[in-house]
Amino acid sequence: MTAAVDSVRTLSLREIGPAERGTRPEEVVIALSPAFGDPFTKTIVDVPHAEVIRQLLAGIEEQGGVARTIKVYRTADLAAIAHYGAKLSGSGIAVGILARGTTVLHQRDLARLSNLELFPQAPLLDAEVFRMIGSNAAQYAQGRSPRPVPTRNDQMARPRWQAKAALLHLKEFECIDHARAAVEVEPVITRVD
Amino acid sequence: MGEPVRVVVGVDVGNSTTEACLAEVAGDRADRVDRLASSLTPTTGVKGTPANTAGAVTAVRRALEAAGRPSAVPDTVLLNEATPVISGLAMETISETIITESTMIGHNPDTPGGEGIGVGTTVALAELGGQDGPVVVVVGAGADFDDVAERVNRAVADGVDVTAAVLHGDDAVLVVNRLTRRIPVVDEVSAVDRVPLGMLAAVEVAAPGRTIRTLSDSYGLASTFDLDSDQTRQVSPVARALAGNRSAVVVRTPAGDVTDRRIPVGTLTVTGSGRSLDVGVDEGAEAIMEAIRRVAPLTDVHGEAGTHVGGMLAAVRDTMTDVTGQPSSEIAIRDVLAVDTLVPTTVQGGLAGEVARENAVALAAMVRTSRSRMQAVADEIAAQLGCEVLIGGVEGEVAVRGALTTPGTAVPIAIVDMGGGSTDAALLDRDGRVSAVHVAGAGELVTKLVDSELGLEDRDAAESVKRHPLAKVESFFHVRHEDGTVQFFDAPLPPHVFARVVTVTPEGLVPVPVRTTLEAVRTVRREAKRRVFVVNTLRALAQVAPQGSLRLLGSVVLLGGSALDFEIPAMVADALAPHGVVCGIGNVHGTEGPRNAVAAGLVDVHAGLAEPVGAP
Amino acid sequence: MTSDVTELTPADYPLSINRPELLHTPTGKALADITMAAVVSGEVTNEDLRVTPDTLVMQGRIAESMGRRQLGENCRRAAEMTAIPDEEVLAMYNALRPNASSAEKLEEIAARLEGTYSATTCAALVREAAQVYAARNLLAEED
Amino acid sequence: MTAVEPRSEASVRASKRTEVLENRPVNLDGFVEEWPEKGLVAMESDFDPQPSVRVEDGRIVELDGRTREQFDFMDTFIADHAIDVDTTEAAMATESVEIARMLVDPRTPRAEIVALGRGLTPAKILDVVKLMNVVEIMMGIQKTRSRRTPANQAHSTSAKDNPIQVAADAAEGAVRGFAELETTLGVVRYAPLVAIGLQVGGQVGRGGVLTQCALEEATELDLGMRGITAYAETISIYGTESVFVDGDDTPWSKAFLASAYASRGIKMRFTSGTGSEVQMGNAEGRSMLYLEIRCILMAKGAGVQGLQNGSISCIGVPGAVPGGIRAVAAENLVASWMDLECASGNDQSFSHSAMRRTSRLLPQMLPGTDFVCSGYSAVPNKDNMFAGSNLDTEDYDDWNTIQRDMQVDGGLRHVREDVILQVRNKAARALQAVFAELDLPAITDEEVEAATYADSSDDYPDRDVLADLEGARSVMERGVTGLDLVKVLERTGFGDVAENYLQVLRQRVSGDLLQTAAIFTGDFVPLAAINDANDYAGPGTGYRLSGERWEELKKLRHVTSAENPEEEVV
Repeated sequence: MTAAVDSVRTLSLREIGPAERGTRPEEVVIALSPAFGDPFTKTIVDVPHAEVIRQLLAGIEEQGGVARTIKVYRTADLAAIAHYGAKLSGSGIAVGILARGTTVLHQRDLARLSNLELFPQAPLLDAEVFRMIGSNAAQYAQGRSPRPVPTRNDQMARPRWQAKAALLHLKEFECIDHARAAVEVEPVITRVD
Repeated sequence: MGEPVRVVVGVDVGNSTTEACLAEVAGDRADRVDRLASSLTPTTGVKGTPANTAGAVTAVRRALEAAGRPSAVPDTVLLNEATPVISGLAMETISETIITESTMIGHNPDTPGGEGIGVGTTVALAELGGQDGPVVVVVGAGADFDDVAERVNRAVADGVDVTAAVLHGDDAVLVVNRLTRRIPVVDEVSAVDRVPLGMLAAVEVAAPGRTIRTLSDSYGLASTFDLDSDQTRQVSPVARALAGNRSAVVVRTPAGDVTDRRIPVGTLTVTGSGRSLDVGVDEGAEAIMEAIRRVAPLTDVHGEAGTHVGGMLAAVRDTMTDVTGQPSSEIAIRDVLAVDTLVPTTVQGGLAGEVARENAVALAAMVRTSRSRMQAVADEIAAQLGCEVLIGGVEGEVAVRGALTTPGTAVPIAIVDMGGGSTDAALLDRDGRVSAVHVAGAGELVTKLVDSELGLEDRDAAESVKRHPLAKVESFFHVRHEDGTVQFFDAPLPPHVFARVVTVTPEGLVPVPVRTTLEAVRTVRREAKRRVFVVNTLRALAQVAPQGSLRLLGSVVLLGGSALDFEIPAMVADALAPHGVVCGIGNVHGTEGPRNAVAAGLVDVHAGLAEPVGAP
Repeated sequence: MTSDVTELTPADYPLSINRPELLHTPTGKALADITMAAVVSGEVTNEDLRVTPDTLVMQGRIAESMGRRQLGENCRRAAEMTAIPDEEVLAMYNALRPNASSAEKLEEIAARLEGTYSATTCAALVREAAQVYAARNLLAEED
Repeated sequence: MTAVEPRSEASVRASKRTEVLENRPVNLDGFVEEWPEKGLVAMESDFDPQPSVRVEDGRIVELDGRTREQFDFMDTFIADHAIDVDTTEAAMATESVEIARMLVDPRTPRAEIVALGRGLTPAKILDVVKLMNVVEIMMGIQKTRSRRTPANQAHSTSAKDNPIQVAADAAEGAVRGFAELETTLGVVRYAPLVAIGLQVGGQVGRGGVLTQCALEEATELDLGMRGITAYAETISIYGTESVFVDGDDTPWSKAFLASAYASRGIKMRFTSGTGSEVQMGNAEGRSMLYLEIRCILMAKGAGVQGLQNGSISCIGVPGAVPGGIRAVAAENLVASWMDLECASGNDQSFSHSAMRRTSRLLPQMLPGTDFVCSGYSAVPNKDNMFAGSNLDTEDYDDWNTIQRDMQVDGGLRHVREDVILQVRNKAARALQAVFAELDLPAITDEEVEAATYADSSDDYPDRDVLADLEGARSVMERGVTGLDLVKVLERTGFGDVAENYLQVLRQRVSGDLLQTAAIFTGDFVPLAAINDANDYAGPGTGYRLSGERWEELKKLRHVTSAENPEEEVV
């Protein structure tokens, strides 16, 4: 499926094979939720998924890091997705992300419900924040000590976005496929202008 | 057997804490003192003022409660003759770097791209294409890294000689990774729109872990820009300012300049021994301390009116006026400690938020007065507790008596009490004479130095660095302490400390908000303590030592809260060792540690166990 | 427990005003003994500021007289729990969380409630939970 | 796919009027289409079960279409604890429309409809309230709320966890009329100091105010047992088994916890609300209100005296679907009807539109509830650590005016500036004395001055946070109790505050606050749904705003004097 018409880039996820444990000690795993990229194409505030991935990868690359991307089908629980990614990550660091944009930085030794940095308010995440998240993930993976991405807060996000978030959450849950194991994917970003 | 037993409480009102020692004293001969309990509570108000009453009463009550006699009324409360000591702190930046006409960008972005040096004419990205000579591309805000790379690649393919680039965003690595030709790229230049276009510019990026070699050298600049000897002399400040950077941009403009100047921040007039000397604060700590030595003993200090230094000294005087009711003209500043420091400061005229470590001087000043209002405190305590209250000896003198109960000590004995605002020393010599001194500068100054040198701008964080040892969290299950030992944990550490330099506090690990290494933080902390506590200990002891010679001191006992610090006692002991001085932490009556020396000393003096000293 | 006040009615509420003579502290003081003077002198301690099982039973009876059967039962369980130390109450609560305890563990708690604290109503609640947890797969995995 | 289309882009020319409307705050709110299959629906869904009940051998064996073997743990708990087995078959046989009319009809006494309610299943209760429009729901609340006198509850928190701010705002809140004050933290370790600030400040404002600090269960209970707080509220329950388990609890663990609180003499209520299950993605295809009715019956079955409901932190979900705010009013009705104390929401940021905020409030404010807001922000919303409330300090004068316009008692009153300054100052000074006596980091005179005149946390000098946290730790370590605070207050010359505080602690011995909807009057008379039971029976009965209280509520900040129109009434 391609991105919406107002997007300048589209994302397709080319399946490479089963998701396996990585060996490179500095790698970051980006773990995507069942509906990320397909069937959904943008976050709750219309940031295209192509841009989300491109900025995460750019943040990792800018810090000299390397990334692998996996897609998870058996759960739509963000903590579980990210923790699963962290277990597969050579460095133990993973970025977990839901289709609606909610993101978490996880580490394999942490309890599932804990995290390194959590970005629970998807409506406040834009391209710039995703770049910083990628950059921090790479720095954690290299054993450096980045400044946490400044968290934003908006008390009025509740009346505006709470119900849409619930709706997207339900849709994401519908995409869960218990029979399908996680796969490693190559994000292919194409410009359409 | 039939001797009357009296309940006596010694109370020591200190700058920050009030301590009490509760004892039963038997008989007139007073050959038996039974110490029952001690207590510690924050001092209320400025030491030596009636506001101390509340804290003193609390301390007495606490001691009574601790002894299991909450409703007992003591027979006698003994108060120390607390001299008010007020201290003030100021910090003045005395150098600054100014860039005019955007000639230089010398900041250190985390991740510049490429390597080497590129020289060419500055051209905006939108204008790129068709240029003849070598060009340096200037990219403004909002440009996407893919677009930038594509555009540069196209220009290079069309034959434009692109030699380097300067970017607004944090995209250098991303752009370089996408270029067909490898060029040096400097990024995170926040005011990139002020880079002059159409001028000759040079961009240099060093390999990771290295620093630039060409633009940070006067002759390197001369070769790059083809300068004659006069011009080379003019650009030498540019080279100096860029030294130590991993990346830099220099643009040659007709009037561009970088200057490094001293900021006049006022003069101090120090008075003593019948003469006065003026010293400029911008001359640095060494010059100030030298001036003070030359007029010793110091009788007063004034700061130039209308300067920060003048304001600070006036404020200290005003506080003392409020406290004692003495007119400000009668209040003299009795000591000053000046310390050189470096403060990270944003360069004026810079284009990328460049930061230079500028010189600064930190000053601690201290006022004391002979006019104590302890009688008022004594009267109020007597009214509230319904008992007799006596004012005892001067604290330095009594403290020596208390310190002398530390097992293994003997006369002559000196004490050092390092507090928050001042460092106090006293000596008891073989003839039973006591001399005491207060000098300016203690814990608060250390906190301030740590705060500014680490660029924390967070007093709480600085305080934590000062008080606690450091560690680096290396994984969720282990930390490496600053002494190199590794500690493992069974349960994972909290995520907010992961990969961070932390202080090890009784509350757990607390992250230090810096990006430097543990070693750098440790060096700053120890240097700050050395420049204040060690320097002051030596300075104060020299003032009480016979003939000013530390060798004649014999033994030194450290008292007060700072004596409980994890490293200060060792640092002080190391500094005193070359003078043949035995230095150790007080252990009053063998049980109280460095606390309670004055309170216990008051009781002992009162009971006649010790001869009152310094009494008329 | 209390047996002489079976006939409490809504008119007895609030007990602190209408029936203070029925109230006492765990150390046997009357409500009127809790005065500022007694606090200051140290006669009244924290131990005095707790509710007794008798009082809880009385409040439960009043609730039941208003038709609030379940609130009455809660008061009865609470009366039994007054004897259990704070930490143990919290530990028992944690053991009742889903997937936290095996059937054996829950039975152990029920037995302790019954045996050590004579807390039969509480024990019944725990046993009931154990049954439901078994049926709904909410017992801890056996090690 | 539904509802993920971007907002209409201005690609075609729009009218000026459309522009005006586009810019109205209400269009910043989010609205979604219903999706009943997944439970994204307020209260009218074909996927909710049909009412049914069957009793065998004194035991309910079928509930709303499921047999005992098919029960999940909510069904089991409700069948075994909440529903009256003796009356259920008869009650269930009553036509829903008949029950709905009884709820509205003033001639049916409250006792009768409450008794009938004891035998109803969740689906039957839903069936009844589905028949009622919002005015009828308000009629029902007016009759079924348990306490006769309405009251209100406040949030008193600080963005900087500043205990002095919490104390000053608690004192002002108390003097303005709140019966309960609630706080929570940004930095959890600050809890002991902030809870002390809340308690001391609350007792300065007036007598009889109860306080609580929302924390995880163990610490919340600990502070309660020490007498630093007086009640507890944040004990969350959920309407489906899977979400309940995700919250790491079961009906049995929560019932046990309810008894634990009562065993220490501490007032407690549960919390639930429409939308939480669908928000967590596990509504099991049921409507929000059906699931909330299950929560209400679970709470009743546990024997807890009351419930905070009205969607609470999930208000954005029912607020976005059709009929959602009607469903929220209906859940308050059901809680009241089930004879529980109801703290009725209105406690979370709800809308960008002032009109919508007010209309969401009226179904609770006009009929009156046990607590109209289960958290009116007594600090500016930016200081509200519960993430903002539907009403905050800016709305005080509006609230007072609405009370006066409608002649309705919403639990607050206008207070003269000098009185407010005086209680704020006294609260800060009392806390200053407490901190000094307990060797906590000193509160300066400058901070007391700031507290007297402040609006938000920005108006206070910054505290030494590390020193405060160290102090907070020592409060817990030293085992400081409410009684210690009473002694300190007495010793430092705040005898009246000490006396108020001691009265609150003293009530633990009597257990009077454990009864349904119990609060204190200003003279420490417990007022519960026993001695102040709701006796509404139509016009002219029940609570009427009259007499001294009505005179009090006639006062506003600016009212022109009739006697001398050149002056204002003071």
